[in-house]
Amino acid sequence: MSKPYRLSAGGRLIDRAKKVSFTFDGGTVSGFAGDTVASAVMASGQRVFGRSFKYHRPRGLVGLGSEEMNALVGVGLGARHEPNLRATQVEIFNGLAAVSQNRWPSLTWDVGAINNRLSRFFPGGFYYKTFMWPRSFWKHVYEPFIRRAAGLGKAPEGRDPDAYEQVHVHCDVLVIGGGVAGLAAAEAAAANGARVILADENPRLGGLADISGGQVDGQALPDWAAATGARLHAAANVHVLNRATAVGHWHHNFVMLFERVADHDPALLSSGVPRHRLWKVRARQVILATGSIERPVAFANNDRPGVMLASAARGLVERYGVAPGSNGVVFTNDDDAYQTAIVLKHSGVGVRVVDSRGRAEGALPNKAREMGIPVDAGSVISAVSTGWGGLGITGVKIATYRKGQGRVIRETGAEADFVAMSGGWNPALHLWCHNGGKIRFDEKLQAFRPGEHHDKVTAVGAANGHFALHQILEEAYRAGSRLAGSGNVHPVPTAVQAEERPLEPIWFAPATGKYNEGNKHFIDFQNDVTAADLELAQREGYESVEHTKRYTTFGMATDQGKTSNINGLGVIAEASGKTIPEVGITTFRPPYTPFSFGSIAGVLTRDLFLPIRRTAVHQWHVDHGAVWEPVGQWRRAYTYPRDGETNHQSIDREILAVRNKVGLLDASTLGKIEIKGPDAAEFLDRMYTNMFSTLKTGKCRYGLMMNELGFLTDDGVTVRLGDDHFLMHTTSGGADRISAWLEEWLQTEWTHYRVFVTNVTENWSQFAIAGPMAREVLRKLEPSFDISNAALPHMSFVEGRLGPYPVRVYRISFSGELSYEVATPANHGLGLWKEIVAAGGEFGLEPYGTEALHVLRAEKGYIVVGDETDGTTTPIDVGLDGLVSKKKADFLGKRSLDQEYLKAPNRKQLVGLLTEDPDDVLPDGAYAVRHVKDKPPMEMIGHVTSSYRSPTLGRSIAMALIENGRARMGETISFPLPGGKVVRARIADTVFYDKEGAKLNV
Amino acid sequence: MLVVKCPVCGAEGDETDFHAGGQAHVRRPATCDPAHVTDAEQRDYLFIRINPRGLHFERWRCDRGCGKWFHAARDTVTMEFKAFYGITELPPMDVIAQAKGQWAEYFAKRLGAERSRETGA
Amino acid sequence: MSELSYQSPLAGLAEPHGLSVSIREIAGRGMIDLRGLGTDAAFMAAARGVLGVDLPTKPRTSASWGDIRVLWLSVDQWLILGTRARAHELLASLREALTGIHALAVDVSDMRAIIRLEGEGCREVLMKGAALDLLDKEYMPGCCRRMRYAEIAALLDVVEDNVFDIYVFRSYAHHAWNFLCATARAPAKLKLFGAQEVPG
Amino acid sequence: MKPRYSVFSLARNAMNYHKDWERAWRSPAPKKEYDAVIVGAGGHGLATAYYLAKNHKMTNIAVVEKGWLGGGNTGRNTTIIRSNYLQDPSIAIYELARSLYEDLSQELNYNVMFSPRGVLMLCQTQHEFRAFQRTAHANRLAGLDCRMVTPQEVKEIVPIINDDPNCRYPILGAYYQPRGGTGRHDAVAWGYARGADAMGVDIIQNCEVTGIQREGSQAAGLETTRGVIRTRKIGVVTAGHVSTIMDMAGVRMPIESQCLQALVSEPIKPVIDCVVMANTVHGYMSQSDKGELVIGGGTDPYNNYSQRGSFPALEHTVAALVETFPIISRLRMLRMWGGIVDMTGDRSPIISRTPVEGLYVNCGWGTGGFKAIPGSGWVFADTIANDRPHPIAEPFGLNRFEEGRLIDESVAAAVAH
Repeated sequence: MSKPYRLSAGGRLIDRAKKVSFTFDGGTVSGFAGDTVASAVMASGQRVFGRSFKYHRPRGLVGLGSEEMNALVGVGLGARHEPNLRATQVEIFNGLAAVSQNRWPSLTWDVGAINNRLSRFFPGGFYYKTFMWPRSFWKHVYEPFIRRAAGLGKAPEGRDPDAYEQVHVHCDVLVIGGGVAGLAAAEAAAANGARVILADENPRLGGLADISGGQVDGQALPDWAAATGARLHAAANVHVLNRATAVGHWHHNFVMLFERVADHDPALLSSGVPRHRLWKVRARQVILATGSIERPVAFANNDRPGVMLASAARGLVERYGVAPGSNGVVFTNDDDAYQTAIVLKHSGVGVRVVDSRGRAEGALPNKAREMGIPVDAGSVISAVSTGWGGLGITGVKIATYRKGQGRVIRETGAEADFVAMSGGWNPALHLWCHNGGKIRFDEKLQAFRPGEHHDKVTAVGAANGHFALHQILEEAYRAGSRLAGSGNVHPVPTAVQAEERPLEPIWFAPATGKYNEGNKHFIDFQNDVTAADLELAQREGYESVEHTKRYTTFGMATDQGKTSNINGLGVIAEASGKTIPEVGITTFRPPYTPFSFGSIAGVLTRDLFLPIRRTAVHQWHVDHGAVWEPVGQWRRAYTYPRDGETNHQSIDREILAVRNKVGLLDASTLGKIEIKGPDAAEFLDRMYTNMFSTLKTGKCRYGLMMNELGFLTDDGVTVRLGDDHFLMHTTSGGADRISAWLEEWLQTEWTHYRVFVTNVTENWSQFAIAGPMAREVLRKLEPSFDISNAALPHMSFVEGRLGPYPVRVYRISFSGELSYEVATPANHGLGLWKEIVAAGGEFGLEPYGTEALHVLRAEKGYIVVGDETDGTTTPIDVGLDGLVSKKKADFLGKRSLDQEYLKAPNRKQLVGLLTEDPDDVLPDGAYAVRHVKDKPPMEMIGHVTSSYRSPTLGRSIAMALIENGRARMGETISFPLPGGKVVRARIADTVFYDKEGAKLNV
Repeated sequence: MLVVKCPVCGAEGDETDFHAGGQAHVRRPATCDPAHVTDAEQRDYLFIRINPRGLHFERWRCDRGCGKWFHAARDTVTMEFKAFYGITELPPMDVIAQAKGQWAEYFAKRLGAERSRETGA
Repeated sequence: MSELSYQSPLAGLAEPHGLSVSIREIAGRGMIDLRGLGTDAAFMAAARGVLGVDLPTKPRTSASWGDIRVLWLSVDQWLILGTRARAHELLASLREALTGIHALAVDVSDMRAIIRLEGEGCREVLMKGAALDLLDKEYMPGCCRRMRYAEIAALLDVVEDNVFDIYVFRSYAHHAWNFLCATARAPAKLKLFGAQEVPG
Repeated sequence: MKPRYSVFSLARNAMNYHKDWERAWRSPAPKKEYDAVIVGAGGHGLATAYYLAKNHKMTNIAVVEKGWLGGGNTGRNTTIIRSNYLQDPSIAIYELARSLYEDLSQELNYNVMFSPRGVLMLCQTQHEFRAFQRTAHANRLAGLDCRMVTPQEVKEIVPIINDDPNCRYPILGAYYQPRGGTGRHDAVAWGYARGADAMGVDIIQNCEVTGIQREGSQAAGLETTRGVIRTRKIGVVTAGHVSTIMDMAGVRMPIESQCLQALVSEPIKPVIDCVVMANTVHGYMSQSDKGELVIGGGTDPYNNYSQRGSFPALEHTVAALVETFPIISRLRMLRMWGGIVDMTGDRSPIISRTPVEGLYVNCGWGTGGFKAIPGSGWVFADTIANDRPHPIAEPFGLNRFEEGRLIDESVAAAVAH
């Protein structure tokens, strides 16, 4: 390391009384509270922060804040590591561990730097022209090599231990950017009574006030900013957010602010504060006071460590008391950079100015000269020289320059260990453009400025292309007042500031060779895109700026072109003979700066990722070892294995209990919808394929629902509670969907029907008591009603009590056994469930889960919508023609059933399957083929929809949708399985057990 | 993220509080004359959509509010809502006047039919 | 058979600690979902006759009479709150009064869980899960509305300035509870607007 | 014939600072008349033109484009290439496309970076597992190289996956197509453009179609911002804007244009070496050669021509992927964008003749068109050249909406493409 560069005095942001030490690439670096990694490392004398993306060139600090594209570091260890952070934004604390990136084995000695030696062979887009031979090499050789070389930092190891959260907030005026313009706009809006949010990406308000010079109402600008900031913090109707970047602007003034709450303070983090907070702001008005970003100048080797923006050099001195070097050159085409020269001179740093403009006059250049700073007007830096490995610059070449000059004839050398460059300033338009704001090119600024916007967005200050202090204040105070909805314009304070003359654009400074003959004038530093690459893209026909961007990757690095954009357009314009507006601009996309995925997920991780729905009996299932099956958001018990049992064994046990004794199922998840009104019956006739107006009160009927395409979408049992009153059951997944579906038809199509629909699914716990002993169990529960077969036959309903429990009892069955579905209000659900379990003990009652349920119903040939159907299946396909009314003129889906393809003769039809070997269980989804061949392709004729080993029958059973299946009863078909085995199965009836239904009606 | 306003209950909120329900004013032919719906009519009902770049008319539901369906007129480029109106209503006349192409044809026909029904009656 | 057993949706959960506001379950409330047309004078009169108070017709408001509280849900739907013990009787009276009127009254006392938030900063806690402008004057006592909260359907009842009842469907009760516990953690406490400290 | 791209030509050109490279394609003015004109210079349109010239020797043709070539969904998607669909017609066209992708760099002499790194479709519920199992059987018998893999294999293929059996949606297995993968989207458009241009096809950018001329029921020409172009064969391949163009010919489409968004993270060193699709939670992710994690999700539920989506649609995708790949929590989103996708009623594409003779349409690829580009171009070129549907294109005809012959892939639980 070379000598330290901390100045003996100065540094507005640092506290010299508080020493802080951290590590960079393992070495200890010390700095002061208030330093960033960038300022502290620079103070230590180190220049190189990382390596570039493609050529692995050593790179140093360029920027002042979030525009930084070179000095990227990884911060934190293990699961807390975070790559690609801008060293200019990382605030230091004791124990912070930072590492450089994209180098191996070390920052100063990097093997990848060979790419720089070979860079002549890697022009923009080179990879499209090679790596094609031999074919397999792309996947196995070239691509892995490229992928390892690319990327920047490393991903963290392990799961993120920190918390994140989001918050929604509404405001009248959102001011983005807490610089001079933002402060003024916020103050004016607040004074007019608006609810104001002021957000800034930095730790403190003020923006560039501390490096801009000037006075407001007799106060030095930084002091005015501090005082105004303090007033806003204190105001009752203002919320100030620091370290909060407005990352994007979306439709209807929706803005997201990404707040880094605790990154800068490990003590905060360990106290449990969320690391990041995402603010979702809905603003009546948005004021963009996002300021401007200085642009580099393209000169040969302008990427060498030590070459930085003039504002960055000034910021190092003013904010951190750090000298950018001992002896440097300010290279500029504008007046603003003279302030940097003046500040450097004040601090005792050697400096001279190279100004590409023919004349350097006006207040600031004159002041510089007066201070004894040499000024070379009409000159450029034509080259920089570096020490070994390009790790730092040692000198510059200065040459005279006239506008449009192609190459340099004579140049003189000067010693320098840094260059502070300024190519002018670009309004930060990103947020303006995110949601389609138009922009226009300003010839005087040689930059784009805001134009029209269809949302309520207003840009003020430098973001709107206004750089003079009095102009900024005037505009911002007026806008703040107006947008707060008041006619009272806040008084505008008086401003004093040195006047500046306009810049003259210089898109690349000439060198001795032509810029496209081996010189490297970097435009996009991080992605290593040079002026020559942009010119090549033009020449090869990638003329649209979007083509150029994509072909060369210009503007696609992690800074998203913040500093490179206009320079690149300038080069393209010159190369193609167009103007910059003709070249156009690439679209700015959110986010303004990258923000964490963790903050986007917020608290919705782990258990909260997606809601889990629980029935009233959930905890009982847990306590009894249930294995879960997610059904929609519900968790249902799949089976209840006992000690030592496999799932298979427990499922078989549960099935046999239902067949031979009695079982108990938690069916609470089934949808339950009350439907009432004079037109309820007619309405149901429209909704269902079958007739419901003929159903008698107290009776149940199984119904099928189709969508308008004619495909099955739901099924269930509906009971008629009264003349105009029904209770509909839906599938577990269907409750909300069907309830909304019924409402939709009532509200939008049959608006004259007088029907009310209320979804009462959640009010009821519902349990199936199924099996030959079900009535005995029910009897033991002290029913208040007659449960004999005569009084409560299959498909009937009764309301009453079981002991103290109010219940609705439906005698319906999905297992083919004697079965009662007992519903009780959900807060009594657990109690009743336990009573049933206790009452059933002597009858051998076993709770059973969804898998047993599925086997039981498959043995009976009952379909499950979603298993036997897949969204392209009609009721006729599954053999339920009988439930499709011929009498009703219209019901949902009826007309579609009449379409050619839906009534085609060769459709797949639901059949039963019995494998030749009863021990062969066909895999779910297995396909049958017309002819078995040695190898694919084979023509498929249908697939298995459900397949189980039936413990009841002691053999496998399956259902399948088979082409023209019902006509092929008795035929044997073949299922070629993976590995060559072919299972043969005979087409049979879908009902495998108790075909007569004798067990139902007992 | 859009801000939607329900014309039934006046609730205003993020699009996530609402449910977007596709194109407005699609006629279900089977409701009127189930016996005489052609395949082409059924296709138009189920699949053919007016899909303008610009002013569009669509259905929304106040999903986390009053639960009612309603209509909206929205520009599909700027996303600006021009009107919210009832589920059985036509858009305000000044918005109809801004409709272009297939929508303009639709409203002209619809208004014409209503006018002739009125004069006929 | 033993006594009628009752388990509220969040029964048995441990008392949360380390939160910036108090949260607890309100159990034992009776609820009736009433549907009818707000434009039907007979319906409105019948409801008033039973409840002793007009069904509120102004969207997103509630009305109270004695131990009865009525929340507006839609132009044709209300949620009537009372004691659980009285719910049955109330429902019977309603059904009787509504005979011959197009309406639907259902006992939904077991359909929802109610979580009460109390204390300074409740609004900010809720704003971490709801996109409503809860700082607006609309959300004063007497306001109630359905909303999307914690990614699920919920119902908000502003009971007092710093007292909010959140109704969620029963099966989501644990999710809502856990979401509240996660967002109401004391270190994550937010105070929006008003005097702030100036960073050093 | 253009000079070939190779490592040798690259080295030769390096000697002269790359000043001798020729244009990849010309920038011709439109001629008065062509044998056929393709509207839309996206991947599908350019591939159609390429195969019209290459397979059918129709070289007096043009591609007209209102903006810059490849600027629509071709340059905005997440570049997933796979063919493991459920329905036979889908398998046929996507597998044709995938197999053409294998040799496309060599065919076009342009490196499209087809990377058969494998596509892994996670099974996170029993229902999804069964659905993929069905697809696996269908694909195997159709001759595709695909298989189900166990949770252990999933972990081996993607070590960063959350394999906690107690997480919200534990991984029950996955459906794996080892020869699926990704490609470089822009390069596909550029490669086809260069190849077509070399055979004489005029690619005319910044040329917007404003009208379609007819002579009776026969297409006769195009009105454009650069004048009238006579032609009796018009192929419309304009994705999200297809309704607008077809309306000019009086053909109404079963299409809605919606916004599909995607995003990338900042670049990092390689962490994931295949494409992972998690349909239950609506997200998919891969890593580009540059190092960016490429993430996509679902569409906004309303029509949108702004190329800007709504944030909630992405938010859920990101939350799902943070849950699936916990290490990404501390990585950052670099850029997000939207494309205008054209959704049909059954979410399958349309490759079809139309009621107007000589007017052909290729659209409706919705969220999954990139993977189909070579196959789509191949069969559409054949359909145009011979004025009858190519057998693979036939099921995708417009008439299916009238006959009810829908091709619905969503039934196989594959929501996203």
